[in-house]
Amino acid sequence: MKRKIPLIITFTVGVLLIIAEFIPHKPFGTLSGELEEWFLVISGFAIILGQLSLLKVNTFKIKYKQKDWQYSIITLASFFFMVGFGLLWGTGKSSGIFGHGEVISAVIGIKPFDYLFQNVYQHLQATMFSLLAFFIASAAYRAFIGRNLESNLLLIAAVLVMLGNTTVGGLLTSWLPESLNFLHLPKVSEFIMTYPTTAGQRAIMIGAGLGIIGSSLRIILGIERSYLGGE
Amino acid sequence: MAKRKQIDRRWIFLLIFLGVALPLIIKVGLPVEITKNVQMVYELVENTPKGSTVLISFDYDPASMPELHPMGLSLLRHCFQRDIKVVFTAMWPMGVQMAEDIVTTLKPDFPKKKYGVDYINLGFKAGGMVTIQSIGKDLKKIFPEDMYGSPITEFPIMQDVNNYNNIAFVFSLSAGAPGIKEWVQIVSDKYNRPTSGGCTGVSAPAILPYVNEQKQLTGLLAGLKAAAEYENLVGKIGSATSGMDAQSIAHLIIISFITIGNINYWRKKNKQKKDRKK
Amino acid sequence: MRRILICLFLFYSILLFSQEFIFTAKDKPNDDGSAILIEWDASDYEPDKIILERQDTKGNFLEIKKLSDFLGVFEDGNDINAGKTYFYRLSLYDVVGNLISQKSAQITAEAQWFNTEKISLLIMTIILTAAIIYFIYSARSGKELYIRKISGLESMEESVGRATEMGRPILFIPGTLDLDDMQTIAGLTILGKLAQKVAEYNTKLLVPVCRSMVLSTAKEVVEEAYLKAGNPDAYDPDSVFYLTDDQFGYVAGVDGIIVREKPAANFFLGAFYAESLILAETGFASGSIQTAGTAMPSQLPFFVVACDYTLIGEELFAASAYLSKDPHQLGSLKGQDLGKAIFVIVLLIGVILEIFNVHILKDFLSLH
Amino acid sequence: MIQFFEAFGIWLGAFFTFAIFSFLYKDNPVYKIAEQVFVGLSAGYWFVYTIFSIIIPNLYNPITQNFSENWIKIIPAILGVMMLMRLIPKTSWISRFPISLVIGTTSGVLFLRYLKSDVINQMTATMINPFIGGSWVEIIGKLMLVIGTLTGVVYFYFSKKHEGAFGSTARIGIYFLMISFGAAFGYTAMARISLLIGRLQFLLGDWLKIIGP
Repeated sequence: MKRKIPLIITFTVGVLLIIAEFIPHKPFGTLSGELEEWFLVISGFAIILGQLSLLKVNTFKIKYKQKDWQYSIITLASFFFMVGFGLLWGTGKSSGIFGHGEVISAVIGIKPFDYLFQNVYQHLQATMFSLLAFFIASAAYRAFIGRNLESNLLLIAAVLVMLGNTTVGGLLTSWLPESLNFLHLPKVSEFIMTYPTTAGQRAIMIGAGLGIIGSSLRIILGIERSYLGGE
Repeated sequence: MAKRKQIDRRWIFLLIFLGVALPLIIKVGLPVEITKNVQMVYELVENTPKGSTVLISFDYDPASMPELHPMGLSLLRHCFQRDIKVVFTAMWPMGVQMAEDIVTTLKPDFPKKKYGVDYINLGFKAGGMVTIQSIGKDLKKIFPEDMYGSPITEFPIMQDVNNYNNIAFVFSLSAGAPGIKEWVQIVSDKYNRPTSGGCTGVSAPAILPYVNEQKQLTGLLAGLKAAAEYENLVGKIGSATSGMDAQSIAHLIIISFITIGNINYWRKKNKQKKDRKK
Repeated sequence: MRRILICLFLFYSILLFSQEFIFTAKDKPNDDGSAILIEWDASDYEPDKIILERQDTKGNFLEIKKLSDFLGVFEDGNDINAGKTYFYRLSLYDVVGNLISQKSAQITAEAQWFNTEKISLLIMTIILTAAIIYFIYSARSGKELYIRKISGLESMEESVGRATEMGRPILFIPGTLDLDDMQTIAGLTILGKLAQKVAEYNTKLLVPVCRSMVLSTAKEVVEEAYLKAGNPDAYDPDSVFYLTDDQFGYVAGVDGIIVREKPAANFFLGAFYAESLILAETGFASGSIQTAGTAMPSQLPFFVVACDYTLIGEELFAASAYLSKDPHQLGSLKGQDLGKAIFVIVLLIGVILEIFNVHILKDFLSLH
Repeated sequence: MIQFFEAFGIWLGAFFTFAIFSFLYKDNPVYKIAEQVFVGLSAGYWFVYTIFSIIIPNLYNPITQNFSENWIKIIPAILGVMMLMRLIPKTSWISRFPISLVIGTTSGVLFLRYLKSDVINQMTATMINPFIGGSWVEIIGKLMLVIGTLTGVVYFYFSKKHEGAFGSTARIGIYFLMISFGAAFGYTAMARISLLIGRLQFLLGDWLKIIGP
C-alpha cells in the first residue's frame, strides 16, 4: 500500500498527460499546465523541508562544538536576517507583516531585504560566477594537450574559435586575398560553430532525448522506482 | 596517472586578472580590423547630408548596456560631429533613460548642441510593430509630446518631420523584441527608407541575414566587437574598445598557456623516446 | 444545372465588380473550442478604419478590435466557449467616418477530440513506446542482452577503494535541478548503486543537495542502499544534507566542502549549469578522482576537459542499466537503441528526398 | 543618511567580491565567512521568494479571493502538507504520494517535450539538401552537419560492440563530439571573461572610481 499507491499515481498521471497532448478537448488540453502549477506549490512546501535540514545541521554543529562551528553562527544569522527582513517588511512591491516599512526605507534608501539582496547577495553571486573566467584558463592549460587525434581535435577547435573571437585573430589573417577569404580566422571560427559543432550538439541532444524518453517510460510503467526509496 | 609537473595555476589566475584589469584602466587600443558591416554603418552616417534628421530608437535596458551603450555613444557622437539632427524614441520603457544617459555623457564634448534644435527625446511608446507602423503615417499623432510633456510642435527640430520620408535613416539599438526586426519589417520593407542598427552578440545570428543585397539593413553593429570597431572609426576610444582589449588579451593569455602546456608535453615525450633508445 | 452555374458565374462577377469584401468566421481547428478565426479582405475599399464587433448576451454589438490591415486573419480567443454560437459584424469606415460597408457572420465554437496536427508525434510515440515495452518483455523472458562498455563508469570501484584506503570521504552531487528533471533521477539511481558499495567498504559519503525534494529522495535512496548492503547501522542521516536552492550559493558551499574535507573521489551526476567548471576545477585542485555525467550539451565540454571520467549525454541514463544489468533496464535501453536506428534511417531517407526536392517527409514530421 | 548607506553598500559589495576572489589563492577565513553568508542569505532569499512568488500568488490569493473557481488548488496544498509529513519518521512514507505525483507529471510532460524538440525537431532540422545554394565551403559544412549528426548518434548505440565498420562510424562520431566540445569551450571563454570584466568594472568604477562609464 505504501508503495503500490504511489506507483499507481505515477502511472495514471503519466499516461493521462501523454494522451492529453493529443486531445485539445476540455479538460485534457489544460491538464499539464494545471499539474505543473501543482508541482510549483508542492515544491513551495518542500522548500521548508530544506530550510529545516539546514537549520538542523548548523545548530547541531554549534551545539556539539564541531569543527568550524563558529561559521555556522554566521550561516544561521544571515539566514534569519534575510527571512526576517523579507517577512517583516516585504520585498519590492510586496508588503510584509509590518507593511512596507517606510521609516526604515527612508533611512537606508530601499527595503532592508532589497538592500541586502543588491549589496551583498548579488555581488556574491556575480563574483562566484566570474570565477569561471579563471577556471576556464586553468582548465584549458591543463587539459588541452594534443596526445592523440581526439585531444588534438578538441584543442584545435578551441584555439581556432578563441582566436576568431578576438580582434587580434581578425588581424592575423586579414592579409589573405579575397579568394581565400574562407580561411580568415573569424570565418573559420564561424564555420566550426555552425557546422561540426551543431552536428555534435545535435547528436548529444538526440541521444539524451531518447534517454529521457526511456527513463520517463520506465518510471511510468513502474520499472524504475528508485525515487521512492526503501520499503 | 602521475600528475605532470605544472605551473602553479595561481600564476594563471593572476595573469588573467591583470590581463583583464589593466586594459580597463590603461586604454591600450589594440589594432582593430574594421569589418564590412560596421563600415557600412559608418558610411551611412558619413553620406547623410548635414542638417538632415535621423531617428535613433533605444530598444534595450540596463542588462544589455555593456554591448549596446558604447554603440549608442559612438553613433550619437558621429551624428553630432557631422551636424546631423537626432530624434530619440524608445520601444523599451528603460530605453528612455539609456538615451538620456548617453546625452549627459556627451554633453561636455558638444556644449553647443541644444535640446529641441539639434536633438529631442520623444520617450517610450508601447505597441512595438504597430507603433512603428503608425509613425510612418503620422509621427506627430503617435508622439504628440516629448518625454517631458511639452508639445513637440514647439520644437524647431520637429517642424519638418512628419513621417519616415523626412528622416534620413532609422537606427535601432536592439536587445530583443520589439526592436531591430520590427524596424526592418516596417521602415525598410514597407517605406523603403535606409534602416540600420546595433544588436547584442547573442542575437546577431538571427539579425545578420537582413544585411543582404536588398539592403534591408544598411550594415549592422553586432556585439562588443562591432562597438569597438565603431569607436575606432569615430576616433574616440571608449569602454567597448577597452572591453574588447581585455577580451583579446585574456584570450591570448589562455592560448599562450595552452601552447606552453603542449611544448612541455612534447619535450617530455621526446626525452622519454631518447631514454628508451639508450 | 447549367442555369445554376451561369447564375453563380454572374453572381460572382457582380461580386467582383461591385467591390465586395470578404468576411468569414471559422471555428479554430485542433483546439478546445476557445477560439474563433476571423478572416477578412477589404483591400478593394481601402477603408480608413475597420471595426470588428461581436454580439454580447444581450444582443448588443460590442467592438472587440480595430483591424489595422486591409486583409488578414484575426483570432478571437476572448471568452469563447465550446458549443456556443457567436455573431460577428465587420464595418468599414472612410476617412470622414461614414460607414462604407458592413457584413456579419455566425459561427459555433467547437472543441475537437483529436489534434490532427500532431499525428506525426503520435506515430513516433507509439513506435517508441511499443519498441521499449517489447524489449523489456523479451528481456524479462530471459533473452540475453548485450551492452557495450561505458568507460566513464570504470572509475566507480577504483574510487571507492581509493577513498577507503586514504580514509577520505566520497562526494556525490546529483545535479542542481529539482526532481522534475530526469537527469536528477538518473543521478539518484546511480547514487543508490554507489552508496551500496560505499556501505560495503564502510567509507564516508557526502551528498550535499540544493533542492529539498531531492533531499528527501536522496535520503531514502542512501538509506535503502545501506540496508541492502547489510550495514544499516553505518548509515548517517546527516550525510545527505541541504545547502541552499541558489545556484552559486550552493557552489560556494560545495567548494568549501571540497577544499576542507578533501574527498578522495567526486561524482557529479545530474543536470548542471555554469557551476560545472567551478566544481570540477576546485575538485581537481584538491586531488580528487572525478567522474562527471550530464545530458546538458552546453556543460559537457567543461566536464570532458576537467574531469577524469565523463558520461556523455545518454550514457548517464544508460549507466544504471550498465551497473545493475537488470533485464528491465537493459530491455529499455535496447528499445532506445531501436529509436536511434529508426532515427538514422528516417534521417537518411529524409536527406535523400530533400536532395531530390521532395519535401513530404520533412513537412509531415514538422507538423506538430 | 541615504548617501551613507549607498556608499556603505558599495563597500560591502567590494568586500564580498574580494572575499570570493581570495579563494583563488587558497581557502581562508574570509572566504569561509563569505561562503557561509552566501549560503545563509541565499537560503533565506529563496525562502522569502517562495512565499512571495509562489505560495501567495499561486495558492493563497486564488483560494482566498475566489474560492468557488479555485477550490481545486486545495489539492496541491494538501499534497504540500503531505510533503511535510516527512519530518516525522513514522509518517514520512506519506510524502511519497506528492513525490509520485510530481514524478508522474514530469515523466509524462518530458516524454513528449523531448520527443518533440530534441528528437523529431532535430531530425527535421538535419533533413537538408547539402548541395543547393552557397559556395563549396557551405556545401562541405552542410555535409559535415549531416554526417556528424548521423555518426554522433551511432556513437550512442549501446547494444552493439563498437568494432569493424560500425566501430569506425562511431569513431567518426566521437571526433565530431570532440570538435564540438572544443569549439563550445572556446566560444564560452568570451562570455566568461565578460563576467570578470563586469566585476572589475564594478571594482574600478563604482568602488575606486578610477575608470569612467
